[in-house]
Amino acid sequence: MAQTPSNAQSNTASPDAAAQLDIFRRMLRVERNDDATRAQIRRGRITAPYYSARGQEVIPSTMSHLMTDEDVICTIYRGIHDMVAKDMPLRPLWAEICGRVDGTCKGKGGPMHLTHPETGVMVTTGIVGSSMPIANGFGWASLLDGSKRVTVAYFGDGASNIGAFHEAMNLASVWRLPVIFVCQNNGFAEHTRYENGTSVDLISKRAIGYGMPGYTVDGNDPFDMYAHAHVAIERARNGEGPTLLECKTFRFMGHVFGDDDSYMTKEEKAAAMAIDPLPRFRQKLVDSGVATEEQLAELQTKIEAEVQDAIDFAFNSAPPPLEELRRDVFAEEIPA
Amino acid sequence: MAQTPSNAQSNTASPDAAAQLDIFRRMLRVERNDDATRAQIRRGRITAPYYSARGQEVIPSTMSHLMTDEDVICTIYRGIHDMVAKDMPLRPLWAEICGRVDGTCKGKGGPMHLTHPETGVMVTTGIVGSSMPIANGFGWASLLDGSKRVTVAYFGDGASNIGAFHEAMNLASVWRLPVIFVCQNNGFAEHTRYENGTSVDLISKRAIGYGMPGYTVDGNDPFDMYAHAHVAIERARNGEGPTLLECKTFRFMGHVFGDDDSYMTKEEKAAAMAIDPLPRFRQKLVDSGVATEEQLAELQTKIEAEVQDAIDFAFNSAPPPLEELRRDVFAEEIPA
Amino acid sequence: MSTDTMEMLKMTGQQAVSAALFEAMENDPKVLVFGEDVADREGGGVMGTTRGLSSKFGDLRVRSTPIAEQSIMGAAIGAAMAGYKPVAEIMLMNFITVAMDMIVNHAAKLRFMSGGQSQVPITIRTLTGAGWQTAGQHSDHYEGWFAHTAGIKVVAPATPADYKGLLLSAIQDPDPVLFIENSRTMFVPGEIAPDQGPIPLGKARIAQEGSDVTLVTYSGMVANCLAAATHLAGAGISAEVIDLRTLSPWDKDTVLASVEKTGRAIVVHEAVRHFGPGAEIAATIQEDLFGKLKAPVRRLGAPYCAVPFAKVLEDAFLVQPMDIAEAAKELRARG
Amino acid sequence: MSTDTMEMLKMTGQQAVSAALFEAMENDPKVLVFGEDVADREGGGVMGTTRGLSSKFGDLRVRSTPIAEQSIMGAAIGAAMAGYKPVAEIMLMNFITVAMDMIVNHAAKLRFMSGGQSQVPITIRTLTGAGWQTAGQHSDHYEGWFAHTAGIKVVAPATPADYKGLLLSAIQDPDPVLFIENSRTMFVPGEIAPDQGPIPLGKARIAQEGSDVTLVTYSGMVANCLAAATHLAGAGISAEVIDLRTLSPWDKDTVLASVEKTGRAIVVHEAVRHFGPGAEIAATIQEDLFGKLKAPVRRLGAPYCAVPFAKVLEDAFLVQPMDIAEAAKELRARG
Ligand SMILES: Cc1ncc(C[n+]2csc(CCOP(=O)(O)OP(=O)(O)O)c2C)c(N)n1
Ligand SMILES: Cc1ncc(C[n+]2csc(CCOP(=O)(O)OP(=O)(O)O)c2C)c(N)n1
Ligand SMILES: [Mg+2]
Ligand SMILES: [Mg+2]
Repeated sequence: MAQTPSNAQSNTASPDAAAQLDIFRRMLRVERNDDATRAQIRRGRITAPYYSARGQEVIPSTMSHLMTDEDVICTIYRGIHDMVAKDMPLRPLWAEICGRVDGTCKGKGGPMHLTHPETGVMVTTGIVGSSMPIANGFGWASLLDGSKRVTVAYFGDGASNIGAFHEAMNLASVWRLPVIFVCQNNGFAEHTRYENGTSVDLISKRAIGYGMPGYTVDGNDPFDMYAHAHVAIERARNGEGPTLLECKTFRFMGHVFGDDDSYMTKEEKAAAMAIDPLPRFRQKLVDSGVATEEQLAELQTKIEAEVQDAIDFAFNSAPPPLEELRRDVFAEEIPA
Repeated sequence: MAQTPSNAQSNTASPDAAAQLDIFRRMLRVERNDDATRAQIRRGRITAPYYSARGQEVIPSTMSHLMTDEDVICTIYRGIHDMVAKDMPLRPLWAEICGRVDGTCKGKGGPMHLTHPETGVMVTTGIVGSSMPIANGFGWASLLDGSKRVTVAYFGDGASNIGAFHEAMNLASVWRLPVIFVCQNNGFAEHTRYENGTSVDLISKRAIGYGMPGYTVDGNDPFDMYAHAHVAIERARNGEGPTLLECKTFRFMGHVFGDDDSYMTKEEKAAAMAIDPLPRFRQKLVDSGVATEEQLAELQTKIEAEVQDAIDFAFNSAPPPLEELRRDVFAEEIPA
Repeated sequence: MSTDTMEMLKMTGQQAVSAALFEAMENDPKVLVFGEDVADREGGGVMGTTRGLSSKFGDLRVRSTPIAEQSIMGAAIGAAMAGYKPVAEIMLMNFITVAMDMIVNHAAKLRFMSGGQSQVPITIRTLTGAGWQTAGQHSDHYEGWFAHTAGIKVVAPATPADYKGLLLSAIQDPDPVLFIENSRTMFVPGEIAPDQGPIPLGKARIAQEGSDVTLVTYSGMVANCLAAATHLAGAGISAEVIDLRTLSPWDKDTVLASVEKTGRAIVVHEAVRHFGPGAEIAATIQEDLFGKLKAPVRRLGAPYCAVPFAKVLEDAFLVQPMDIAEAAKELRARG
Repeated sequence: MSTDTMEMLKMTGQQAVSAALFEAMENDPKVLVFGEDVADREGGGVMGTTRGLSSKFGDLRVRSTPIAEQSIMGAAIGAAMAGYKPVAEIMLMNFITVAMDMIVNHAAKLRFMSGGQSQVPITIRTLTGAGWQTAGQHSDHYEGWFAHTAGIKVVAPATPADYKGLLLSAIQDPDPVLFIENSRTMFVPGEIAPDQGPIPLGKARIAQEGSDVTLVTYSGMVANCLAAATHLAGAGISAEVIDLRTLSPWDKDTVLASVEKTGRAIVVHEAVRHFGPGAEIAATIQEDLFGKLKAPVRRLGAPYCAVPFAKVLEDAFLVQPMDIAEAAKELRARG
């Protein structure tokens, strides 16, 4: 795909075999975890709203492969794939989704506010657009620290129409911040089709208005993602400033668990699912000799065990005590 | 000037003699009124903050010349020139600035919130960026009414960096609203130089991100202004949607009355004032035979008399009664 | 046929809102409905509340918007000033935080700042309420902010009849109205007359008569107060439940008359108690009925924290019927 | 040399704020200052409050921003979570309306929602206050909104010493603090010790002792209360003036002790009275001191309207010393 607006150069870096395998590992971890989450919801064991990112695995898996452990992300309600791809441990993730005291946020944040600084998951927001201005703060801190840390802000196509997007893009550019704005363009904002809310054919064109490079990338293709993510990360790391990556993809499960998809045609959904990036990439790995069927099956078994372990851990964890309402409001506990 | 980004066509309409004279009349009315306002402030007779637009006369004078009486504007704290150019009567304007009961807002709004629906001055806001989203509502109303009414949203270069700008531009484009976004780019946002707050060399380039035509215009040249304003207004009137006009200009009096200009060099200010659009255009009118010296002197006398009459009227008007605190909060008066 | 003799319908608050929107759009061509996903192309709203409107009234009067609450409110304000009556939806109350300038600095002030020349007859519909584990950014009750803002009315119904009647009034009101839908109670069916008409803003409703203590409340907490009243009745305490319906301006007369009668008052809301809207009501009662109260005015609201995710915490966050009943017993015990 | 024996300096609140910023940046390399026009290239702030900081501490720690309050607050939050202590300036309080999401949904909640993993030690400095004829969109007091928001502290000093001492504490506080500067009083000189250090948040100051009535206030209205107290002294009424200094959390102990002593209380603020912050204080006093009050708790605040432009209206909008004195006399007359 890689439609590039006029201000962008072409990008050619390509993942080697190990990189491909690592990207696939992350994708599979995301997908297996998502599958298990939906299964638990169907069984009535999880009651929270769930925004599946099934279909969008390539984007954070490729980004995360290229990020170091110091690099951080700011993400959104539809962001569990971003966290799992960033290798956030599954036990505290599941415990959080189940509202348990061993959750990464002690059960107080839930799936929309998962946080795990150790793996660089700094903010998860439920407010459309709000990941971006906050990401700039981490970018500024990198400059102040004199560190090479890169910050990735994830957001959706619909979010590109809200004020926070604009303000964040402009500030990042004026201040040359090491931030990468990764728009996961799945073609819909809740029930609204891209073109009914967004005034430009390519979101990447908006980068022109910020004097920033912008690329439209096939977000379902790890090679195209890799090439562009590589350029963006290098740019940020070298102090050359921010980049906007518009990564085209599709969400297979609608906006929120239970969504009836009435606002899209069966055909377009079927067409999107027919090119499901996960089996496609898996096949490619086997065909190109990067991995054997056995290797991949083993990987899958390992991941499934990790997921099952996390589920068991979560459901064995206790609900948080009521005192938690008085804790973490401020650093100092609120007296009873 | 007319640097046009890639998505814009070239514009060639030109004002005839009558049009030139009318534009000049509006400019002179703006300038004489501004001069008188500053004189009254210096004499201590007006205490409100005043944001002079001296130097920016061409922009609203040309726009207003091309607007009909039905067309409306939404403007900002630095917007008295926009109103005077729109032929708002000076008596209620002055009474308002002086906080008198005969003011257009009964003395309750003051210079930052002047309103005069009869001449199409619908909103004056003191919040940077806020003229634009409201202008869209008037644009929507034109579509609903099936009318040809055009709405102009005035704002500054600094305002192009705030979220409201972005949201308004996007909505106007998606809905094809008959709104013209007129950015009066005077090179500064309070004390901040354009390039220190704005990430793109031409604000008109931002139009690309909204699938909207955008032009950078010499806002001090009535001919360049006319050509582009004409296209934008025709476009809006014909139901073809919004346009962004970036009009380059300079504010001669700093941000607010009393500003010491320490953030700019003496040279750049002198250079800008050396090409003061008012005497330049005046000279051109005479040189090209559009008007004689006598005609223009007579025009000036007439305008000065109008201004003086307004000043006298204002200072003879009473302050508003205290009951006004309970009126106009809601349609129904608040009981004492 | 008068309302009394007509057979009552069963309807949820959501259906009542939908009915009001249909009726208002039908009766007044100036009424507009817009917001994220509200048109039928987008399924008529994420909750389906506006379903059918765009098909009936056309895409120009019923419009889905981009995700851009400032521009939603701005368009509402401009269209209102141009003579329309826009009903703008902010999907959830927390999202109103990105549109505060438009509402507070503009919608609420333009009539005053223009000396009466401008009017902004908009209705802002928004949904909120804890209880669905949507956590810290999807369930807040911020009505206190708007009650404190001069120039905007705040309406928060509790019954299907009120959802319809108050929304009809809000839409026709010449000034901005914030119309708050509560997510716990809005989908619960209740009785409503088939011809339910406008119900005046600013008038409270005595949801239950009583003589020992007055529970002053609104929105989702009316249900909890009624449950508490039932419990209290069993304990020999007669509670009067006042559903304010409109928080600003609130019906001081009805509240003061009731508290003068009972001598005891508890103000109950879902919003955080600290500097919450209940404080205004408590402060007014003590001022106007000084010396006539048998006990101090109590306030119950959410604790000072964000809405928590875990169900057990969320339940503790919300004022429960037993919290109210206990407070009433305590007051009764004091005098 | 201790403070007592040191010669006091004369300084305005603005100079005190400037001094605190210099000291905080000097002592802690993690402190950052940013906002519109704050760097010296832009004149060190429109009011000059931050003048000299960028020249001394460099352009990376002291930064002018575009006009984009959401992105100002966002950058503050991110930098704070990354270990810095940003002091972000929102030029005037009305402009905070475009940054409410960042402050309310994020800064105030991130510690809680993350179960204590995140911390957001930011200070938001902002200026406001009527009296300069800047009218409806440049002089509002919205502190009530933030007092009602769990997870953010609200500080509003009234003297140069407090401007410095409280700002030093706000900057070092591990949580978000809204620091409100009042435009009528901030440029008035007053006494301050040359080595004025941090003053703890949440502790009120008895600005004047008295025995007949307690005036509870903060920010710009401290001056008006002191003027009222002087007038009242002439009329034989001894007023105690409590300057809260921190509105949230407010110093309940000091207020209750005073009102228990005087038996009468008036809460005074510049914000609109209706659903204003004074209600919380009044409601608390009546609850905790029920039966011990000689008169109802009174509240004085701005009328229910936008800040008007005309001087005569603006004067009437603001609570004046004589309004306070009259209210005190009335209370005294009641019992
Ligand atoms: C400010 C704000 N407005 C509205 C919403 C409700 N909402 C939640 S997700 C969503 C759609 C976002 O679409 P997009 O940015 O494309 O992300 P996606 O969900 O497709 O990943 C909306 C409107 C919100 N969370 N925040
Ligand atoms: C939201 C908001 N932030 C800050 C301000 C303070 N302010 C008033 S004018 C101004 C500069 C605006 O610059 P620009 O848009 O270029 O317009 P100009 O004044 O140059 O005409 C600023 C920052 C404001 N009024 N509103
Ligand atoms: Mg999307
Ligand atoms: Mg400017």
